[in-house]
Amino acid sequence: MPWIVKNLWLIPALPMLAAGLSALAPRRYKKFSASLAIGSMIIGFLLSLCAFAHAVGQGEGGRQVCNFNWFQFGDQWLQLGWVLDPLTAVMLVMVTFVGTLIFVYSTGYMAHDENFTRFFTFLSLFAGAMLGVVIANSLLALFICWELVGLTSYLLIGFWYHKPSAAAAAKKAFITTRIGDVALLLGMVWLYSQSGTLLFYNNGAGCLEQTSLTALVAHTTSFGMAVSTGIGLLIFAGAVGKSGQVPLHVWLPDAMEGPTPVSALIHAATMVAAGVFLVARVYPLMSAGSGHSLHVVTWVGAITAIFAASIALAQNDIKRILAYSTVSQLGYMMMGLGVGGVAVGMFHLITHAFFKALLFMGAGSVIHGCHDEQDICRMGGLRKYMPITFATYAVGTLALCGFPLIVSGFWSKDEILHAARGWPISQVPFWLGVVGALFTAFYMTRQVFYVFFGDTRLHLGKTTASEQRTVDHAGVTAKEHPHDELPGHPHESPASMTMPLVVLAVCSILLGFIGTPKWPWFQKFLGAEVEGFTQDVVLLMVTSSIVVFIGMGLGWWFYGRKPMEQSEEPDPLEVLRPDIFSLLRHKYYVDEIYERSVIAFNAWFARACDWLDFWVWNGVVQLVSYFVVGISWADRFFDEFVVNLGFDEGCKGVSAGGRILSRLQNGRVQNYLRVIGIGLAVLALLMIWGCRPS
Amino acid sequence: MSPLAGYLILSAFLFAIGLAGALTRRNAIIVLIGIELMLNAANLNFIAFWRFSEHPEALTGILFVIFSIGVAAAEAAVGLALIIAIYRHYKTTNVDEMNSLKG
Amino acid sequence: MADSLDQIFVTLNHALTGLAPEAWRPLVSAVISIAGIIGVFASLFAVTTVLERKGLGRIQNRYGPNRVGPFGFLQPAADGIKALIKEDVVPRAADKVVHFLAPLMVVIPAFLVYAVLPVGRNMVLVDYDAGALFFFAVGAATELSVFMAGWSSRNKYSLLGAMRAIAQMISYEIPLILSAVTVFMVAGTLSTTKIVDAQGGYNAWGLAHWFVFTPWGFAGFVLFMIAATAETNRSPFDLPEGESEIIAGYYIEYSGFKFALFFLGEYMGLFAISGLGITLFLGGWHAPFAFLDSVPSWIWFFTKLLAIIAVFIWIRGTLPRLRMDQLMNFAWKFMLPMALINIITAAVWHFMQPGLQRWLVGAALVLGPYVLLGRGLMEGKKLEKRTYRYAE
Amino acid sequence: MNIIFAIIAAVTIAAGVAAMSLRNLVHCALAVAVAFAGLAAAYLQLGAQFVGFTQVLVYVGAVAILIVFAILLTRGAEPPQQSVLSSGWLTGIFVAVVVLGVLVYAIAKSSVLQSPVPPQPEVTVHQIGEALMNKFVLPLEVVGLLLTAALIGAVIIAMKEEGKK
Repeated sequence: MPWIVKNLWLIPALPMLAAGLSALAPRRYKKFSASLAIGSMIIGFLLSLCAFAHAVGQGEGGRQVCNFNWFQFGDQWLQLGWVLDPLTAVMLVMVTFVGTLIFVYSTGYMAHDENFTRFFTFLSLFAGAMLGVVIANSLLALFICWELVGLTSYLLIGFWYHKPSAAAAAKKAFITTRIGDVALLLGMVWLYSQSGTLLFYNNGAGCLEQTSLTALVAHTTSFGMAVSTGIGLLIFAGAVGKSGQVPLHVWLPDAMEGPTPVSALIHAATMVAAGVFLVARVYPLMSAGSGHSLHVVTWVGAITAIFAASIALAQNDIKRILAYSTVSQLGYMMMGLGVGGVAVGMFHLITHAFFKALLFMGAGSVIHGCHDEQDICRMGGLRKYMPITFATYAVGTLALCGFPLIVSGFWSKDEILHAARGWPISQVPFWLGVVGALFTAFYMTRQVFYVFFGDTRLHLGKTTASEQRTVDHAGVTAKEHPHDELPGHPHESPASMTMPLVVLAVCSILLGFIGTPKWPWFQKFLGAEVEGFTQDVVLLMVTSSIVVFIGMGLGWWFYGRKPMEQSEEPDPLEVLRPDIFSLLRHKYYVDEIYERSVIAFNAWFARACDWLDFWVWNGVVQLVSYFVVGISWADRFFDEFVVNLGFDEGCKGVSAGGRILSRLQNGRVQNYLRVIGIGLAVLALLMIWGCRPS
Repeated sequence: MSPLAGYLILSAFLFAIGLAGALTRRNAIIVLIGIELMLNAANLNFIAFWRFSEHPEALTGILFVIFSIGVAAAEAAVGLALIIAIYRHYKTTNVDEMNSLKG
Repeated sequence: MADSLDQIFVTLNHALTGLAPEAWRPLVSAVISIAGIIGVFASLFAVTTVLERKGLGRIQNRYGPNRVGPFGFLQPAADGIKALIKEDVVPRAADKVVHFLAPLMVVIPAFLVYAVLPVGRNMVLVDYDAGALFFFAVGAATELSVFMAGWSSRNKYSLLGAMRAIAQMISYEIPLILSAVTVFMVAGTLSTTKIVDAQGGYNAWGLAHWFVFTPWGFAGFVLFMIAATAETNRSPFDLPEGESEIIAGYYIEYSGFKFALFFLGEYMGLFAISGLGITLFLGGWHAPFAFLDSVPSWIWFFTKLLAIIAVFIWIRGTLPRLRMDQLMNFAWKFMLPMALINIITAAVWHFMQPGLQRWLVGAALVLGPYVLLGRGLMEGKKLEKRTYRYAE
Repeated sequence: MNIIFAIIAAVTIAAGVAAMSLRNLVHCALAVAVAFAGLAAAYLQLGAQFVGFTQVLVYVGAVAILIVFAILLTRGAEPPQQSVLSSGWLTGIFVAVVVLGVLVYAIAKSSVLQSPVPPQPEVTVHQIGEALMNKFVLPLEVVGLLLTAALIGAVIIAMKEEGKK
């Protein structure tokens, strides 16, 4: 077995070790923990490159596994292991590379936070867990790392836990993803009970290999559904939770309460992609047999793509727009997996990781430069103050919009749309995707014009709400930027923050060319069949280019022609259609729907019961009581003079009996114990009597 | 009398002594001690049956007792913590006076 | 020749046992061994007291005992006679029975634990399969006797001293056992003789395979000896006695021979735990170098024991007493995490191939946490040279 | 039935009775420590060395100390003025005697006593470790979890409540 395959575990182990060491370090060891974390990531990146080179050398579909026994229970061994195949190799390189850049960026962004070491501890732990997810060759190992990833996500979203909104967002993220994880756990248990192994690949005996897949497809459950479909759907539910697909997407926008590098690393580039990766990993299981679970994946992805893109149209928080954009792009990836297979979805995952990390870090740079202002209405004109950020952000925007030919986003998105076009089941996902692309181009253009063009609106009009927020954040802001004495002028960020931006921007452009229809190296590497450069493809490219140009043109028409002067000005879209805009601004009221439906139902039910109790039953009781009172008045005369004596005596007897009985319930523990003791004696006697030889 | 019977009788006596203490004493700590004695009597039974079983190599009796000791340690810790908490509130460890849960 | 010298006590025991009738032989053999152990270690106690007093005296720039016998070496005899003929005072309020039993209960476990210490080749009283566990179990019983002494005296200082002692012993028992666990893991046994066997043999340079010559073993040994110092209430962990605060701790109200018994018990505990440290980490009765292998095994054991005792005396003369909070912080914030990490280190060491790589990883796993935890312990404390101001 | 067992049984039962009947709580705690030690001796007699030593380590070394601390913290070290017995102790004695009677009757009637006495089993710590790490690894994990929970729970229950005096 080659050296790199044998030692693949080092890649996740190094960041985890770094996390353990910086957890022990005292708080002021900032340089120590940062260099530990970055060093481990760089070594991890180099190792990943080795692994990647090895995987390339193996050729397409080459796969090497290394399994070992973990522990025995009963007479079965639980096995864990890791796998090196093209999927793993690609993900490893992406995660370590983007991770390294974001770690570097964080040293600048978090420089003044007093919990710097804790931040890097969590980041390293996250990186280790994520890499563990990537290399896992067992659903169990994947699940363990998956939960660790969820835990670190919780810790990092709630990193500024003294902010109530951050604490709430952290809890929301944790609980929402937990819903999906329960399904994933169920799927895992089911898979284990059906196939007897959780290893993905084990020289023909793994659960993703032909023997067990055939068995899984052959079994059907009560609804006439193949077992493989059921398991696939349960696993997909886990991916839905982690990747923020409808209807479990609600946590992702709130997760933007965390520090921006966290948003870039976890909630854009890597963790949320873990769901997509999971589906890609179990793709053989999903596609086995009828492939019904893939249809579900497609539909959920397509709906998420358009749904989140439309919400993003009306948001004003710079990170929130990007968050919804992430949700929408994740939808595209899922759709790509559903309609076109692993290569299509993964290509978009990789390109998206680069340009979305770029956008988030650019947004972080903007926020940093504007002294923790996140509302795009109160920015404007930053082009002049932050040239590097602007240039890189523009590249990221073009990539996300899918600007034709030069940027990576165009190629990967086009791939998905092309696959959707050829999907035999339905054309609706394709059209949803096209409209989603239009929306994407529009909202990104809107954001760029708001933030970078026109004149600066920073600190011009402060509403009470924003003052409120400043007060809320006062504790954080003051600690974070003690050096900013004059908060009037936006400024460019330090080199440690801009350098990663430049690197990512270059990657966002170049990366697309490894997977063009003309030279589909990436797709071949992941083992997909490639059609080549047909007329269809050209037609589709032209169509999608036109769509992107329409979207960007509309964006310019609304926002670029006449830049906003005052931050209180209504959005042009709001002037046009206030009803729809408000619907979108409030995210289709999903949070409110959950509030109104699940939570409100409980409250309503309680109130209904209360009402029923008060009016119906109470009324009945009252009626009866009046009736009884009437009778009793009549009776009284009879009683007092006729049966008085005997009745009184009877009552006394009953009450005395009650008093005796209530003595059993005198709250003294020993009395209860005594009764238990007698019970024990009786039970033992019964058993002896029952077991005697007859 | 076979050796097994001796151990079983010893265990039964310890159990009864613990039970009697738990049922008659006023102080909650002694009640807890009585319960510990009862637990130990049960452990003795496990070991005795393991020793005189036909397949002692299965080790089940020993392992059960090891787990039982672990559980008993946890029980003692939590039980005594409860007694201390109760003492702090009611200034008593008398089980006769701890009857605010009566019906 | 060397072999017969090595086994001289075993042969002697066999010869003496041979005189007894057949049925009594196991009993006689045991009695002879017990008598030997008690005799040797009790006289070691006598020697150690005088050595300690002389050593401390030298450290403190004075003479120490030098009147009774040559160089004052008969001082323990004089002390013993004094203790025996002194009046035995029992406070009127004391709980007489418990007060009487406590010193016995201190001494008995202290002697019992010697049963599993291999003091030389084939020289162990009982070779339990769970010998080390026996040691810790019986050692834990001393805590109760300390409480008996402190509580039965009906003296607030003695009760405080007992409580301090118990709190300290419980806190340090955890790192003590955890640091020993590394040895049990690597040797794969709880039997003291097998642990010593596992450290037999020499490497290419003639150095013995003692566990202390590994990163985890070194860390474990240091942790073990620190915890042992605390377990035996030696300075700098002698707070339970703390004469400046609580007079003499749990044995204030003891006098005469009972006091001497406490003294005896304390030193017996010290020897026993040092002996366990030797067994676990310093190769038991094995010689350190291959060319010294012909020296009898029991000489090695007692040489190591005396060396450790010398270190104890040195430490007692050098370090000031800790404060209670420092003591507890040290136990829970440094010793416990270190011992836990050391277990991981031992596991990593065990599963790695021999070679330089193993040494590097092991050393990193020991030194990294040591530096970080040590820095963490000093966090927020100004540790500068103390400045003294005198009345002028 | 040999003399060693008779001594162990007598000491254990006497210590048990003392633990349940002495007036002074500290004496009770010390007596119960003796009873625990007697049980450990019984385990050794039965060839369960590891369990015997564990019994001493856990019960004499830890639980007895814990009990003693609890007694001192609840000011139970002085013998009480009034009766040590709770109300209705006669029923308690009666129940205990009934349980004892039933148990002894059950033991006397039992058929397992007729089976032959097998030789002393040899069990090493190594075997116990193997079993704990392989066959019984799940219970071991559960007990570990339970102990952690009990640790935290005990600390929280016994902790002084903040703000209250």
